[in-house]
Amino acid sequence: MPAPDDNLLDVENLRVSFGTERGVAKVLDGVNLTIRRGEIMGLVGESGCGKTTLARAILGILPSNAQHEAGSIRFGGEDLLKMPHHRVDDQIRGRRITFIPQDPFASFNPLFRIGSQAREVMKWKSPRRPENAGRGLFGFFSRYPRARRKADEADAVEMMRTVQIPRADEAFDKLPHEFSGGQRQRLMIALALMPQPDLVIADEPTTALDVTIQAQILKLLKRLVKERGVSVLFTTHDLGTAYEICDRITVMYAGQEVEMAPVGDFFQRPSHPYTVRLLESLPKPGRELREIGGEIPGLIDPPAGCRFHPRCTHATDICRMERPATTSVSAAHALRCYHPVGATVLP
Amino acid sequence: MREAPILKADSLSRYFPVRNAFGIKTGAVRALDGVSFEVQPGETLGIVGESGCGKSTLGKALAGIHALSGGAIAFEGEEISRLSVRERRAAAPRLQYCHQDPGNSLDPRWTIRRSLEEPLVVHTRLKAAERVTRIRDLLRQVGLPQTHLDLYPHELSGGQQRRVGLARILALHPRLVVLDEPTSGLDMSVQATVLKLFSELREAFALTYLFISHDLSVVRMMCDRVAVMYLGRIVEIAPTEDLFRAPQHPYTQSLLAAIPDIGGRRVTDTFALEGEPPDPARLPSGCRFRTRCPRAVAVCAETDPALRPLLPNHAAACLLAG
Amino acid sequence: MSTAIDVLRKLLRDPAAAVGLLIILLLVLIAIFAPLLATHPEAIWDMNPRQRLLPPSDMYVFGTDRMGADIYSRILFGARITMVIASVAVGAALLIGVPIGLISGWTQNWLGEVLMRVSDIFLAVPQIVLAIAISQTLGPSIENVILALSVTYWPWFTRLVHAEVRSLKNETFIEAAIALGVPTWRIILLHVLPNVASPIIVRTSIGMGFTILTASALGFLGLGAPPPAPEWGRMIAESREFLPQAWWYALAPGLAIFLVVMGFNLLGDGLRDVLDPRIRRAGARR
Amino acid sequence: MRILALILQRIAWLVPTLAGLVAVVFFISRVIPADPVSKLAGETASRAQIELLRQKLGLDRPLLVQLADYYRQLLSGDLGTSLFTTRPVWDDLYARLPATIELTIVAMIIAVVIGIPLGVVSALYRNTIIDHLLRIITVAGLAVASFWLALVLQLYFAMDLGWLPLQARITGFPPPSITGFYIVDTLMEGNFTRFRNVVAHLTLPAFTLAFPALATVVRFTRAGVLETLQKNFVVYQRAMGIPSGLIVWKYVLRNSLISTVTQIGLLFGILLAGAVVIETVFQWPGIGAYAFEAILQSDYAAVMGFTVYAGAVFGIVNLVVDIGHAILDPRGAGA
Repeated sequence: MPAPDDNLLDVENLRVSFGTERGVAKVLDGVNLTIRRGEIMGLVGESGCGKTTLARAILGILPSNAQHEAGSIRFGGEDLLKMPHHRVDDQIRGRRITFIPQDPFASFNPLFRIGSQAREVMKWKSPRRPENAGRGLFGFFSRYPRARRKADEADAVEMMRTVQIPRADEAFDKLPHEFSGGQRQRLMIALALMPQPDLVIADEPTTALDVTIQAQILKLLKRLVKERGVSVLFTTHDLGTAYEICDRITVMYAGQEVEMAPVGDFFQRPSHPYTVRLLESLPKPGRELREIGGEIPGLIDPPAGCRFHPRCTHATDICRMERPATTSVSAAHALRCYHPVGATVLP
Repeated sequence: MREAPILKADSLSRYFPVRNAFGIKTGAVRALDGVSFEVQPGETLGIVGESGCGKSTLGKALAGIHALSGGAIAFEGEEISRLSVRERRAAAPRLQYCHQDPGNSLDPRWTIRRSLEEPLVVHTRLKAAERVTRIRDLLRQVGLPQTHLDLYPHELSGGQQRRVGLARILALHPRLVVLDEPTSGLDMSVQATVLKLFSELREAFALTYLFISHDLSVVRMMCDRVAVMYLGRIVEIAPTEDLFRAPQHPYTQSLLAAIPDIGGRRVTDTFALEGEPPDPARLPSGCRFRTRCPRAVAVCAETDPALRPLLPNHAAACLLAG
Repeated sequence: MSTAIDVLRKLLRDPAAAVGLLIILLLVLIAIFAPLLATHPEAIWDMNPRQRLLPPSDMYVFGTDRMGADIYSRILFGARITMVIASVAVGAALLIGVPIGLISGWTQNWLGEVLMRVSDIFLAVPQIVLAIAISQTLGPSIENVILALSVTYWPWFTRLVHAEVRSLKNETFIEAAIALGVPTWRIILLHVLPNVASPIIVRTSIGMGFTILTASALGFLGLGAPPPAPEWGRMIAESREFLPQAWWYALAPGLAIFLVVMGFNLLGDGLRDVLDPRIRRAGARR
Repeated sequence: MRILALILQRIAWLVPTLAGLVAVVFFISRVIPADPVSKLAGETASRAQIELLRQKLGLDRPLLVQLADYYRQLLSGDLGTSLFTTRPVWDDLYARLPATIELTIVAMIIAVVIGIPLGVVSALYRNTIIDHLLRIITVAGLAVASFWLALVLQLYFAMDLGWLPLQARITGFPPPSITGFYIVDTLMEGNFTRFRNVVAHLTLPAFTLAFPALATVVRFTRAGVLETLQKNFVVYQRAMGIPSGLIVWKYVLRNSLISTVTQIGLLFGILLAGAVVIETVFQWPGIGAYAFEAILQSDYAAVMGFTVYAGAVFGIVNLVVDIGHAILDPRGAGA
């Protein structure tokens, strides 16, 4: 059934913790996130802020020591956390929500040819696959009708051409290590788009690449998803990359989302003290570098209230006690701060 | 009037043999291929380039970790690339190398005190008490409390380990420090802290830096001059402002065009460079960049361009530039 | 940095490792105090034809053997032989293998290559085959068993240390020490050796167990300590002609070998978990 | 091409390694003992008899000459003559080879076919009861002396229960010799009574021999699977919703098998070592039992022949392992 509004994905008050040797790490602390149909949402934050955990929670592939404590992940109107596992496996993951990994070098199995890895994805996830197709024992002994396979393969070659793999028809017979990092990331984009998904989760897809390759890949990804109207959740720690590709940006700090704004607003009128300081720490000619000071807190015993308060020059008692609710700077610009910088908060 | 250079690299090269399945040499990867430059006392020279361009090999060759296949390195007027290991050691205190994360340069089984003492034990005749005084000074200068002396590296945070690693490098009061990708993999806020620390230490210890990085915005912030490398060669070298204002080599131009410019035009709309660097074992004839160069003409496939001065202090290796 | 006490505390937290440690401690105590603990210390060398092949009883807990000796007492004295053989053989293998491994791992020239090739020769056949060949030509005695075992076991240490040193050489802190101009001998002795100590310790523990198994097999084949000596492997060999009637004859020595080897293996596994440098280094970075 | 280069390389190393092995055993046996000849001649031999024997064996010449002679002998395929059977050592070994190969291969199959799935299960259910149970079994497998295990199994299954034969390869006449492997020969002959008899005889020795190897396979597979499960490509396939059974048993397993396969050479060493004692216990007419007899008889040429032979077999097995590795891992050694 279609969603009532134009939000494709609606994460609400998501709490996830990890059991570790030293204690329980509260990795996501009531996170909210929305993605509209056809938009690229940037999820920006430094390492350990929880952006990868959030991405994996949406995909439903958190490690076994992770625990959902509260919240919902509504996708197309349905809560993925309440959906039966086999339905998520069969109809959502890899089919309507696909994935582009951070490290294209390590994300292909080095021992299998590109063709067999691509065929595996299409066998289970191509749009031609009937919804009620079974999976057989452990996934073995499941039929892949010849006609569908041929059609899927033709699509795959076409998609590899689209992502500009040189000699796309030969790519199937090659091993992953025969491709450069940039080409492997192009292949990953092709694999992510082949099932014709509604949402692609791209987890730092350009971090491992050189600048010129990064520019090529960002350009390609942006063009393809815009042409197809696919939504993207794009996590990155690099504000420059976020500026390049995103329509809206959500900033996370230590497991909490702190600010969400359209890309123009975000860079022109940052309002959360953390966002402001983050932008100031970018090297820019003619400006003195400003450090944030202090270090990112541990998540096993995080600061109460707003987790940024120990490093925040604006912090007051209320910040140390209770996490601020979501307020709006403007219609599209949301914020979770008691003391926003240079802006009047609308109720 | 220019002073004598503190470091003079003259056609440095390092080749790795490529062998086939039978172990027979079929070619060579030229990780460094005739790289020459000078570093003036007190300046910071940036070396930028993408992965595989040879910048890291260059750093390790200067530090004596890798041997060279050819070329000469003169440090403070003294030839050091052909010295025996033992002789080379004499130069080590004045020419230091800093790994990507200097925190990792600490032996995990040694206390901070012992790690900091080691360079002094090896290179100086200081007495135990004098060594302790020197170590305490160093810790203060990198902004760490004295109480950390008897801890082990894993008991410190990553940032603190980094500071200890720097203190160890500075213990012998070097004149030149090779910084190898010092900000790679760091978060933005940490990067700002680290860059600031480097600037402060440069003032405090009157250091000369060779700053190797893939990040052009960081290089722009930190360096007086910049050398751009592509496939084992320097393709352009110029004062930072000149290079960023008027890059001469098409590769430098593409590199600059690939950096996101927040608030400006989007690279995803403007970026034009196609293709990827060729296999370093099978370089194209003539100019190495011609296979990707938007301006390449027939002559580029025939002549291998040398680095030639175009403007004062500004040289580029392109037949069409200038 | 984990001190010895730290390691011990972590070991005791792992039940399997704690059991292993306990078994080995017991073995050492038994080996030392065998004459005091044995019920018939005098009877292990003598013949008592009238008490031949008695089943276990209050008097002879594990029964008696073909000479009429108390098997329980012989097992206790056998612990001495086992401990001496294993610790001297492994100790000698350590002394030969570790320095060769350090040198061949560090120097990547012809010397290192030759040293590795020599150790490869010793690894070209299973240890027991070479040990059989050696001890057969030398004749059965404890000394010859020790010689055969140490001559065949050192390459395992060499190979281990060689591989560890090679990977350690790429570690940043070793590279940094080179760049800092630290003399090579200092790097090898003060940085490399302490950092390969953990895998050596683990290998030593597992090697003790392995060596005890091989030594007992040699004993079983008649190549160990000569007859009157209460060597466990030989006791099992002797029992064969009295099976199935004297079922107890083989039981106790077999169980003794099993328990001791298991002790060393459990301890080795536990040590690996506690000392593994990869786990520790990854932990240190966070 | 790559595999051919690999084979040539390995063979190029095998020859000097074997030569070195021979030299090691040769020198140890000729230099360390006070007087090998008087040992050979026996305690009652007179001085003149000893000297005569010494000359006859060529032991009065310089050591290096003797070694060179021995090499020359080996090159012409002559391992010497057994003092005990008075037949050429090579013929003895050749006649007994099929028995050992049959036993070892069956043991290897048991170890691999049971060990790999158990290792995967142990890794998948890490730190559960199943894993702990398997850990106990594998630790026991590596700690038990195989000759003792053999005796215990004989005592119980053969003597006490009488389910399986105590020893030997077959009761009654052997099948017509076609391949020398009784399992194959009885099947080719179509004699199922004899086939069952052969299998019954194989069961105890093969299981005894397989047990420590099985433990090793389980441990290596477990470690390999655990390591592979951490890899990014597993995360990727999970994120793309590939059925998890397929990820584990098709993709993860192949990656983990690469390290397991390299250990098969080691396994073979365990099996070959085990064969010496196990063949003795089960009266199995293979080369292990032959070596044991040779030891008892101080049959120098036979022991030496067995050593060289074991080295060669071990080298060939490692060659096969390398080829298998190259096939499993298409990236090539350099990648």
